[in-house]
Amino acid sequence: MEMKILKEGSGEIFCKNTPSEVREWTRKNKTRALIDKRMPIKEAIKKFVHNGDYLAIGGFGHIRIPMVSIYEIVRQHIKDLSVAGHTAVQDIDMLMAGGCVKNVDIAYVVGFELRGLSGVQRRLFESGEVKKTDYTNGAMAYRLRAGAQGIPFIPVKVMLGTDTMLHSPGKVVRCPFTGEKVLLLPSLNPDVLIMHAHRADIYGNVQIDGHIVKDDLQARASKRVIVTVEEIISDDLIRADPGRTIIPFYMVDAVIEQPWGSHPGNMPYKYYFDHEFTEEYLAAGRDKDLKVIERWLDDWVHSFEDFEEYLTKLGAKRLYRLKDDEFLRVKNGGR
Amino acid sequence: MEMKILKEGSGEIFCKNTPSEVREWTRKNKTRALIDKRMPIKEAIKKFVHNGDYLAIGGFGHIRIPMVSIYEIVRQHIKDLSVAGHTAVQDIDMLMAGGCVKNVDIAYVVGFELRGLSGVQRRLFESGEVKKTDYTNGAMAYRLRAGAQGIPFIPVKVMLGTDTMLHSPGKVVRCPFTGEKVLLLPSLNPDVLIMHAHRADIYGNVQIDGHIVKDDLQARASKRVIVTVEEIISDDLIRADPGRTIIPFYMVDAVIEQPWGSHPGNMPYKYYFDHEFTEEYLAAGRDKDLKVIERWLDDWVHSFEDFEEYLTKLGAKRLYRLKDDEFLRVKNGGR
Amino acid sequence: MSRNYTLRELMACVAAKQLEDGKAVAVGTGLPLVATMLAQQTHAPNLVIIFEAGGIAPQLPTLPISVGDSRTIHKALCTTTLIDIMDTISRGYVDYAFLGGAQIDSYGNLNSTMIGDDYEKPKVRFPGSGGANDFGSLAWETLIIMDRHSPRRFVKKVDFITTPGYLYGPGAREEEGLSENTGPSRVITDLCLFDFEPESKRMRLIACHPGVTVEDVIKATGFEIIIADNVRTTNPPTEEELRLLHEVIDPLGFVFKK
Amino acid sequence: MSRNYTLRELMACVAAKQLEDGKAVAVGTGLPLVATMLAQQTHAPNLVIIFEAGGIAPQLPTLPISVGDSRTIHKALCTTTLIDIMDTISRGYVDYAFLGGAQIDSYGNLNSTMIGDDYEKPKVRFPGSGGANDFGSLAWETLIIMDRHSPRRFVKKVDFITTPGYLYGPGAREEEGLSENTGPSRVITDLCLFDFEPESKRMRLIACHPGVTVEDVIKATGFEIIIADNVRTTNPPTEEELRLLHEVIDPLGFVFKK
Repeated sequence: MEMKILKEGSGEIFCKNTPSEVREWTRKNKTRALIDKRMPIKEAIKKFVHNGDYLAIGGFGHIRIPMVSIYEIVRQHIKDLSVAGHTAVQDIDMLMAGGCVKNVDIAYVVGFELRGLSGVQRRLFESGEVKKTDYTNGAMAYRLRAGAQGIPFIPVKVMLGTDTMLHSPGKVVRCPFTGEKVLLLPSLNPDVLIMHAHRADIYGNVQIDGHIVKDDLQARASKRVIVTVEEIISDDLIRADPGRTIIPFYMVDAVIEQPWGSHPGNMPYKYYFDHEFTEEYLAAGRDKDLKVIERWLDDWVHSFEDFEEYLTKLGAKRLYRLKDDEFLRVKNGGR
Repeated sequence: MEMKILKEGSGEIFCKNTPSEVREWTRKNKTRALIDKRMPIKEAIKKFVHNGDYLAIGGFGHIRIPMVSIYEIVRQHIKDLSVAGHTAVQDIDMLMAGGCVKNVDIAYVVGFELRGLSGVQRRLFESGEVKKTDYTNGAMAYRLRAGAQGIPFIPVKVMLGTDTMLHSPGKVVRCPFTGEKVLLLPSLNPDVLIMHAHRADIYGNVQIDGHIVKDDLQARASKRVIVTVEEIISDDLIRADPGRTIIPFYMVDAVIEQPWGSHPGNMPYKYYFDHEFTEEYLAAGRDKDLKVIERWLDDWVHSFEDFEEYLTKLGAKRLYRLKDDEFLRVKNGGR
Repeated sequence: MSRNYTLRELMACVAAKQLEDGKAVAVGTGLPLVATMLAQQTHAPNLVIIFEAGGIAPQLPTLPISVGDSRTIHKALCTTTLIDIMDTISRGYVDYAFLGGAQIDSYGNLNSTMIGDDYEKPKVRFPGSGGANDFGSLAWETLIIMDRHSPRRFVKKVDFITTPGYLYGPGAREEEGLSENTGPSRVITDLCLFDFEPESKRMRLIACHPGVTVEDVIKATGFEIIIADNVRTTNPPTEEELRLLHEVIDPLGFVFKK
Repeated sequence: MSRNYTLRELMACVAAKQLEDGKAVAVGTGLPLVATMLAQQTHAPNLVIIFEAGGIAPQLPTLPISVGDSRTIHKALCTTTLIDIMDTISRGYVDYAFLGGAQIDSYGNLNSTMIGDDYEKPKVRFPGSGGANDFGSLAWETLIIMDRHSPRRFVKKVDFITTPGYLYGPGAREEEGLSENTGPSRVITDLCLFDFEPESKRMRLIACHPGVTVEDVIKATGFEIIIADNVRTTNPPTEEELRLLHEVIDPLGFVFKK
């Protein structure tokens, strides 16, 4: 008996890691001991993000995104990244503007939802300068689940019959139990995940408030994990409510405390979008004169030593307004 | 190109539901509206558990088990159940003693861990009276995950090379991406799940404290879901902390408030095992004279109208001692 | 012709009426979400809204500007993961998905990936599927909203099938492995309302907006459309609907620019 | 011969020494858990304990009587699901699994399913795999504890391979699709300590307990064993180890009956 491959897509698999290799790598390279994993973001990015890596990004494109890590990757001129464009918005746009990206697995990119399309990404994708393979948000999540489970492929019931499938690496077979057609997708084990969470202890036990989106799966599938948090808390607090631990410590390589670390993104229950900031950034990226976006990057990324300087430039008043927005308060009502 | 089936097990698939049928069934039979789902346990079991059903059970064999539902199934003499023996201890033992079970998917049964083997189950399995197919705890969980995802099979990297595999329905193939061998298992969509949780609102938004074990997956995979809880809380409290909702309302068919509903099991953060109760029960089941276990069932199940009478017979003092045990208090220290 | 409403407002009202009370809808943001919120404020208070990023049944205080932003989990009954939402749709719990796109063909196939014929160097690169293909593959009914109804958007053949409609005709979805009894059910445009003819699975005109003729629709559509026996005229928005749209749902004017 | 300790106590102490500090161990209850707790109390304070029901790195107040009971999540760093634990082992995070069984063969294959040759009507039906096959398939090293060392339990061919050891020899695990560089590393019995000879993947005697001879082990074993060049004698439990076992780890005498 056999399962015939009835149809298959032509999409390139950008992430070459197999679950077997990743498991072997994990054994040799990751400690299971409870050790203090705090370090400056500069060091974490230098140590754990390398040219040519396959990068996964936490949050949802402009919600709970690890902007402090994104800025640092741009600042360090890391090159030739492949990126999981698994709803990637402000995060991937900045990386592409900064010249860090070579390949993208696309589920959702280019768009800023209601704010329209990105000039930077259109330019790079339409010229073919950045390569791509198409998937869906569900498909990418299922690939990560396979990676987290340590299996090399997973059957799905999406993408079937479409060009999305034909531009993916998926293969259509019949289920050996029911006879129905399913699509097989290769698992995904990124080299490194950058993510931003509400809090963690120094060992890397991570809590997230609200929707998890895909950070749990990405942490489980990835080789290395860099977690920036709004706040570091004591492990006593973690132990008092262990059901809140979305990611256990042994998956995490670096913990960095950075309040406002998702700006200009929306950090649920903390601060809302900095709408004007993103509109200005988008406008710069849409300018036909490429110097405009370069100047923007100089002003907001390269000229700073670190994220503190960025926050200082934004100013406390502006940041606190984003808290008001988050909590639906009348603007400046009580201040 | 093809994926050849290299080896396959001979185990029977007891649950005949396919994800496609179950999805169709869900569309027609389950409401998505927020409606009050409270009802007496008697009615819930009558309405949602039928002779011949495939039954999944929440918790972990003697931890957070839905004993109030188990007792009611025995009381109503429901017959010919197939049961997911996915670490099943006190729960399945009572059902088998009560004559309710025909087939079992075995991952872990017969044993009461440190307390030794069950006389009831040994008798029924060794005589061949109850049929079985062997799996592992991981394998059963993966089958449920496939059922929850709505795909008909899932690849796993366990059971390979063993007799456990040969007595399952698994099929060995090579991954079309990496060439490595994996085992394909059929998905599992139980007819009905009975589970016990810490709390829920009247709509069936369920919270569990501590480890979830497999209740989340089982609820997602099953057609019907009966949830008994220690406490019903307002939906305002659910909405205040939505990350705590392990199972959303539309998966749930019945909500029953029943404090102590897991007795003699251990309800984490509420009460510990009633060790003596289980030892007495086990001794009755091990007696060669089958009248002994029948008498036990008469005394503790059939003679009661409902669970309240059972609790009354146990008495408050005994129950409160189990709270002391749970919290590691010195016995009767302050009372 | 003078009207006291815009076409986008009309589309929102027409779209809202497609949603039955007590059902579940998976929705992005923009006009589809406005329509969903309007349905909840009018005839469908018990409509369950599900967001792909993980928000289930929130009490939306105002229009979210992203399908994952804080508003989508405001006083939600459950916050979970993207994959859990996909699984939920796959398991049959979601009645409606609400989608749009850059191009659509007569079978309701949607393109939100690219314009052009060279995948490597498209004329315009759009976002891609996001969750659209997942929703359109797995949800029971797909409702489609397309503004700027024109032959450039309503085309014989889309440049790229991002999300499956009825693909190439009756039985095609099932043949390709998609779940049975699924597919697009309505297309709401700024000119009219389509359903799909059961036999051919092709788009069928069932109502024109006030002031729009069947001829207008034919001219604006790049493929041959089926015309129902009785083409109705859609109801214009009521005063109350307009009030809800502007005062309650989109007070900041994100969708209905002020 | 008079000793101030029991063989079970000795086994716990010998087993504890197999666990390196800073590693992760997936463990059931009973003697393996006692050994793990002892390791944590002595040379391996930074040993991470993981329970299959979902408890990660608890501060165990006393010996749990089930692998899922409240004690296994007492002040844990994370409480999660069974499948998440299986995934974690599969991803390579778990160094040791601790198993036992009713029968074992020279390749370390374990039987915890049945005695007899008729699957439908076994002489004795045991619990089955539980998580044992998963652990033994996925963890890097499998440590096995077998008490009542006798030819009935150490057999040429187990009645049922529940959990894979080295199956039928070198390369067999990989041939069948199991992950590379995995398999049983130690067998601790009430007579002795085995490892597995790298070339043949067969059990090899490396140490006898005090008072036990190589001949005793040979007699008690139903298959031919390989004997290491230097068979050591295991260290008897220290006073401190015995105190920890009885006062701290198992004060209620669940494993060490009083």
